[in-house]
Amino acid sequence: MVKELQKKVRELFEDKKVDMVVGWGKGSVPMSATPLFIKSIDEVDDLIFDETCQNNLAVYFTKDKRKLSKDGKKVGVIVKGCDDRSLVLYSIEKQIKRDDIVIIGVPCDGVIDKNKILRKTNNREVIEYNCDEKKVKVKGRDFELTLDKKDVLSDSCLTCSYPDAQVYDEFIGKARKKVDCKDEFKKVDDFEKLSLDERWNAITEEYSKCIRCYACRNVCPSCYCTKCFVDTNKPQWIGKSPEITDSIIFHLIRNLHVAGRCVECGACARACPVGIDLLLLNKKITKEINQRFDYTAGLDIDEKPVMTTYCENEKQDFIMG
Amino acid sequence: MKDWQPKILAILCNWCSYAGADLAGVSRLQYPPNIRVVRIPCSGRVDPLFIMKAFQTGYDGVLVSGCHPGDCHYLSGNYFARRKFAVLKPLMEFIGVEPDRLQFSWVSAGEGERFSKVVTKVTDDIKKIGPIKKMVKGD
Amino acid sequence: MIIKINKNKFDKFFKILKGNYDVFAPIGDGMNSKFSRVKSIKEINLDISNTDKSPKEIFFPQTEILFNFESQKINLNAEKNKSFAVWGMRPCDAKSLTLIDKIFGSAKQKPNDENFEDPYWKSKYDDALIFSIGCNTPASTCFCNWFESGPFEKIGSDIFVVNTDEYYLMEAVSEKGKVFLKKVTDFEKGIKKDEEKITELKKRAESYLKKSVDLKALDNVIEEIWGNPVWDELSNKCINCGACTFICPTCHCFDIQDEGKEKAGKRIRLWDSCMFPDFTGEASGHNPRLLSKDRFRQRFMHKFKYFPDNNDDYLCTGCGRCIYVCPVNVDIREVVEKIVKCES
Amino acid sequence: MKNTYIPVPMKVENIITEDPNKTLRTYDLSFINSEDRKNFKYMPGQFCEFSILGKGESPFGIASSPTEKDFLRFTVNNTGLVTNEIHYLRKGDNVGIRGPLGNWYPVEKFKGENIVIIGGGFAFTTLRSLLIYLLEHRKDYGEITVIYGARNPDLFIYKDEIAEWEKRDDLNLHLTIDKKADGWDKLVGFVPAVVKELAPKAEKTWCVVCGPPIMIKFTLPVLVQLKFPNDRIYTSLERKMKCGIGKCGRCNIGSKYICIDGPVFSMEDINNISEEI
Repeated sequence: MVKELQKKVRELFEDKKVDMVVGWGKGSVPMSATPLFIKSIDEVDDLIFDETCQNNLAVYFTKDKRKLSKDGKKVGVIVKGCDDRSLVLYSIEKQIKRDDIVIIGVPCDGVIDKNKILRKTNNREVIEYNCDEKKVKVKGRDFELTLDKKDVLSDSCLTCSYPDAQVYDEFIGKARKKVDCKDEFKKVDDFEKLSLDERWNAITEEYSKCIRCYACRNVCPSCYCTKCFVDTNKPQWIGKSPEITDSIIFHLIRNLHVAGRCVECGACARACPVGIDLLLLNKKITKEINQRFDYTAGLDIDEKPVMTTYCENEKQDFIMG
Repeated sequence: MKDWQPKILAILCNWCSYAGADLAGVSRLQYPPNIRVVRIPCSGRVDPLFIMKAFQTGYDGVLVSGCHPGDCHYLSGNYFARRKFAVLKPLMEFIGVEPDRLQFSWVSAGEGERFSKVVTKVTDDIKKIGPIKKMVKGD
Repeated sequence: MIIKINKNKFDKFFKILKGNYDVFAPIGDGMNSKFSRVKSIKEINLDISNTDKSPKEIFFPQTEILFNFESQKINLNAEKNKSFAVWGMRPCDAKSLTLIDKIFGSAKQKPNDENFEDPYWKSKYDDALIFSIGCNTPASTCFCNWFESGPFEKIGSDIFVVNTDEYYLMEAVSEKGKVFLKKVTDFEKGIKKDEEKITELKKRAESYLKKSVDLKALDNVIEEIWGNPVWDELSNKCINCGACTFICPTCHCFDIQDEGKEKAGKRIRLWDSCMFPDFTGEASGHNPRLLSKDRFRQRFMHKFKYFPDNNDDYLCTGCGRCIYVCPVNVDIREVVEKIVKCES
Repeated sequence: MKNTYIPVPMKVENIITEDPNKTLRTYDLSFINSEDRKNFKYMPGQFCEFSILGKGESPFGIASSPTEKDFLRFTVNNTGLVTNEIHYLRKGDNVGIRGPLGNWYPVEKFKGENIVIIGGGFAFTTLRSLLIYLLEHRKDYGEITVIYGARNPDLFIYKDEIAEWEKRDDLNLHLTIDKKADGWDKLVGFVPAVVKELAPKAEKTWCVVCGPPIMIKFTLPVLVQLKFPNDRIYTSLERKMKCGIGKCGRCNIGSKYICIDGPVFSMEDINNISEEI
């Protein structure tokens, strides 16, 4: 598959259809890949795609990285299903011109969550890592483990209904349409069954870990305000220290800002250096939006995002009668 | 504890609910004195941040009130607001904040009586839950 | 002289320590391991290699109250803490504290050459008793050997501990350490064989590390590197989150903020990061480090040029935390290697 | 142990509004404790952290001269959180300052020689301090030339004092505005151009430049053209600051920290910094 991908990218360069391609290369430590900016045909050999390619590359088309796609340059980008949805979102929100970007889809079977593997190894360092369709083999200095791949896949991938790109220019192989995902909201449903206080305690415990490094915000493709509300000081909405209520408010508002725009790539949760389960709240919002408005973000390039539109006769059970 | 009175932030839209509150006042209708009113141009202007900030600074409850659907002075502000609340309300409940602490209502300029009823209900609801403990920033 | 503490008697040793000090030790496993105040040895994770969060937060917490105020009256917290003891710090972390100490500790300071002391740092760090543990199995991300240091480095440590299968072998490094070890009676003394064991472990540990990059070559290049286009290439993938700076044991930049209301509140000092645009953004809207590239460059130049210029040491100890925490795999070793390759 | 983070209590003695838009105000502060006043020794060019409890701190150059014993003067432009709060201050209010911080114009070196002071806009604050100091020790120095530019006549600060200075015959004062304005009979033109035209002699002369970055950027080459040696040109730089004591790590340009290595730098120092200013 990687060979095919490289071949395709090489062709695109040869046919002058792209000036640059954003993809993934091998990372410097086991179980990691790193974003790669390919500017010439000689660099194509460094391109990889596997279950370690966890970054959402769409993020390089906004924020102060947007320079990458400027100057009439044609930029190719290699995408998983979720990354593609981000690009669709960007087209809808006029962050990119669809015509300036060549979307190259790759078939995705989910990406691994490094932290899940480290939890299995008791935080002992992994030096060698191998993965086939079902199993993940990891080796450290004094241990060897074989894990089921589905146990170490990122949470976002376990509940993914659109593993492959739906809107693309090229696809390596055959793109799947929607796949069935039975327990998409199981975690949310389970959490809802807890009592109010149990929920609050669980949330405060989880979010008290936050160190406010904003890795979640910065890797998030949907978070691209030029000035984030936490960075303003006139007025200064929330404190900058990792005080629990400030942290919770930061995350809630971030969740709400990406409500109906979150493509559930899970990049935030994987980027979190302290391992907060950031997806839970996103998933809850997605559930509400799915059920109430029957909307999924980043699928239809012509549909307005759910929060920027309305129906006159919507259900309004949450409003006092 | 017996004497505890809840402090409630009422965010009212300028064109309907604020006028409704005014009407309740001039009609000499009685309602609990627990609300502190913030007047805003439209319920669509309500940023969830305002609500969280209110809880963080110790308000026991928040009431947001705007024009009835279809009556918005700016035509569609309250429709967008409704979508926002449709997500916000379950989210706050999801993280464990008592659902009754955050309430929404539509009150028009002519509904002074309805306004007094809404405030009475919200105040009663919050009295039942007691003082806010979650979301409040300590010293 | 080496004191030998059998691991099954560690409890007894811990009691002596706790009698004299407020004890910090690594806790937690999996994600989010860190140094924290501990009451008993049950809480301590003795097997942990490098903690996810660095121990700088013991002495330089993420949020620290400078003072409280009420109306116009400033109140300082005058309470004297019990001195801290830190068990189980890695040698690289112990060294990193000596680097931060160059900033916050006593130093002649420009422009007047007056002596500057940071009371908040000094009140904690100066009296602290630091037990650093020799690193038996350095990770593949470790590169302490780049900085004329190694897995058994003793700089910054008061008592150096070697972890063998059965024993903790302790050796006093500083005067403070000597004084404390005198209090620890009733334990075995080390013999020649133990010293041999230490040498053996040290040798083995060092063999795990990869070959060091020639930092002298870096010093030659870095003078002229500021305007080099290599920074564009290096910073392309950086997304400017602050993860690397917050888990770094040597990053010490901070912000000062007031919290509370005008009538009563507190002035706090909190970690800040050169990765954030807000770090240098001025009220007028001007920002001298506007682009991702500018901020990326600042972090590496601070570590490998600016700090060395002012303090004669690199602001990095090779702990490798930033390598595995970076969401886009920016590897500080690769950055240095690529800079070295830039012939000016 | 001295705690450098604690501000010294001060009282607002006098407030002057400098421009019709009321965005520039000058504050004269006095020490509340006489002990603090005794310990506070400063030179022209240094700055202080102005502290408003509950809002934060902001650095400002000291506009008064050490020869003016009764007060400390700051001129504040309303732009951010703290400066906005400062503009709410009234006479008699309590504030705090930390300082003096940073280095100063090398007035000792200037002795016996000529001095050219070039300023722009409301950055004239520390230049006022310098000028007052020089005038107070007038006989120690040679010719003094001041070139002061502002966008329009309203934006000059210390207008009353300027009127006084204009009357003096031991001081060459040149005022200039960017564009022609009604009732303005003095120079018109940007500061760099005016400097070029006036062409002050470089022999035995020191030059001090302070103003907005863009003005500094274009004035320095003019001075080089006029054959001022690099080590005789001084300027004062600015960056966002928090601690003011070289610790918080944000105000550096290359390995120099504005707050302790500066804010006053010679052209020579600046050329030695690898980073662009």
